[in-house]
Amino acid sequence: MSEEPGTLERAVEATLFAAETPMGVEALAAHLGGLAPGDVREALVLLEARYRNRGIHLVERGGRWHFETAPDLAHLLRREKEQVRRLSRAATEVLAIIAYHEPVSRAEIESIRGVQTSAGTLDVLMEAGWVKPAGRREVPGRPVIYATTPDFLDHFGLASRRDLPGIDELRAAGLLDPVDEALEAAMQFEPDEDSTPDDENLAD
Amino acid sequence: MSEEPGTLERAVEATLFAAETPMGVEALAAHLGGLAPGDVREALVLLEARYRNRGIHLVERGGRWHFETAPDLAHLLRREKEQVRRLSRAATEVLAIIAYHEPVSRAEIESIRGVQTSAGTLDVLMEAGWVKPAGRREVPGRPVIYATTPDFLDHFGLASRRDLPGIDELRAAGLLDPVDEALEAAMQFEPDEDSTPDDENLAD
Amino acid sequence: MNATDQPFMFAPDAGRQDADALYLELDGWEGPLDLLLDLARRQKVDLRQISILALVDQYLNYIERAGALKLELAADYLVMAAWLAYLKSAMLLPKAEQEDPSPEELALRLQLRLQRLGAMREAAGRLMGRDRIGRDVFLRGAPEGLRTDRKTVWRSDLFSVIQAYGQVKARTAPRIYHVANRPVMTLDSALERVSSMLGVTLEWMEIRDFLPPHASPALKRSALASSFVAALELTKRGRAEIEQDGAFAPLRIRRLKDAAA
Repeated sequence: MSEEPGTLERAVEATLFAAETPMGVEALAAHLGGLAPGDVREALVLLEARYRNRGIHLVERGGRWHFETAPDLAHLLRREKEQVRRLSRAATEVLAIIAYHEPVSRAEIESIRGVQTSAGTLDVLMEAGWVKPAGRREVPGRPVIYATTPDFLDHFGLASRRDLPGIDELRAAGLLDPVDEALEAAMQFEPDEDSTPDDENLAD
Repeated sequence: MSEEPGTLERAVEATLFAAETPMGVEALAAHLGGLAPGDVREALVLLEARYRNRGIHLVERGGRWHFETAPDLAHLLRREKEQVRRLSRAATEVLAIIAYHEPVSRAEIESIRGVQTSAGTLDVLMEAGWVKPAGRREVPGRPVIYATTPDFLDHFGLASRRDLPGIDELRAAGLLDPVDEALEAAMQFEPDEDSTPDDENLAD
Repeated sequence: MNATDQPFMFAPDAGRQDADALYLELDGWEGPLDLLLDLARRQKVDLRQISILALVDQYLNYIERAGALKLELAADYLVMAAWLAYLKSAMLLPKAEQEDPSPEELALRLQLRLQRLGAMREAAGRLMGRDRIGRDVFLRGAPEGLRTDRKTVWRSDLFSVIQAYGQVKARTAPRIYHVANRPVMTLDSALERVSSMLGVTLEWMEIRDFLPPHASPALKRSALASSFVAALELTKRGRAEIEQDGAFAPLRIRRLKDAAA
């Protein structure tokens, strides 16, 4: 600040800094011992210019003045810390079932998986933005049905759901072979899952 | 502000302006996305100079930085309601003794003041956030010892405890040494003499 | 007046002209040491140069005149008064009769304590006089505040999804169980075989001798197990006996003499 600020300018600056609410010209003039509003206005204009390139701006809203963070730095006020986590086995399975069968209700997902699905699993998929509720099935109880989102296609690099390999392709790739128990153990099944296969099979 | 401020300078400025509590260099660097502390320190030095003549100052207190109004404008800004708690004489003396002698036990405070310290006095200082227990002295009875806090430095505008008014002179004059040590020095103590003269009468 | 060379001589009546001002209740002091410090300050000299003897007199004089003291509050002050009276008399005695610690030492100790208390009282004053937040300097009235939101970003990949689906399908697919047709020697045929072979001789026979000589290893294992069970069964029926010298030693069987084949 090469140029020395005037006394009034400094006083206005400090007063607005310490103020708990924005202040109008009259209020400032009164607070500073009954100054002429014109002088205060002049100081405000000077200050406004001084702060124009700074990280803080002096702004007027509805005749009242206050300091605020420069708009281009607003992101500094609310920082997001991202924590990347890999989707759990259970969540991946539920996601896969929704992707292949959508729209499906929770009961249908459970029936396909053969195990109960904890409430948190669907929440995680919705938090990730890959799954969304898609209305209700018009059957008794009107259960919520779920479907994948455009973000799901994005994240997994799919143009459409039709790009998902079909059952025959899965079989050809050996992905339908019974899972070796040792392998299954190595993949670390979630502890709350007990593999109790169910004969009912909606996928077929 | 003729000279254009740099990006980092603006970011540090906006962050400290928006912060509700003072921030250290490390905290600033982390908030700004893992910058080098050295760069942040450089920006702080620049900013401190920029604001030196303004109505607002950037100050360092105990390694943490914050903006505050310029001290010479105090008369303009004092509110009708006193925001600062008036401390009793006992409390101010106890605070000074803790600040200049820290860490110090209650018995040591009492031996300097020559009176018992009422329970409320230390409470008031701890409630104000200026004093905190700082462990125990490893002597018989293991008394709690007290020290000042970063908020104490903040409140009294001290960059560090070295800035306590007159602390160097007091130390040089031996006035921060215990009476026994000073007495020993003054009397050119003979080693065979009883080194614990009875001073209980005075300590009452 | 400079009392440096004669620390214990009577000082002029420093306190007396202010005696009326001093004539207050003791609430105004933070204990006897505080009152002493106040009196010492009235000598208007450096604390290192005060006359202890004068100070003692001022203190005793003050206590004497402060007649209407609250007794419980006064106790500390009276104890101090008694001690100071003792100190004064010791200081006035000839050196030779002085005890240990010497009155000089006691006086010096008192002086040192007053200096320290004085230093802290002054420091407290200077501390309180600094530019204090909320009184002289002010923080921003309405800071926006900084917030850090923690957000979890989930990661997965297409292969994991497809693989998971494959595993769900594989896990829940209807299963057909095939039981392989393995070569076995049933217990019945073993019984028949062992009892007919035992009928041939009364000698001990090793159990391995009962096994079909050209059988496959799998059938041999089954035959061994079945033959063993058959031998046990025959023994139970009293038609044969079994002996073995030790664990894993050859197992031998023979027909009992009186048993009918």
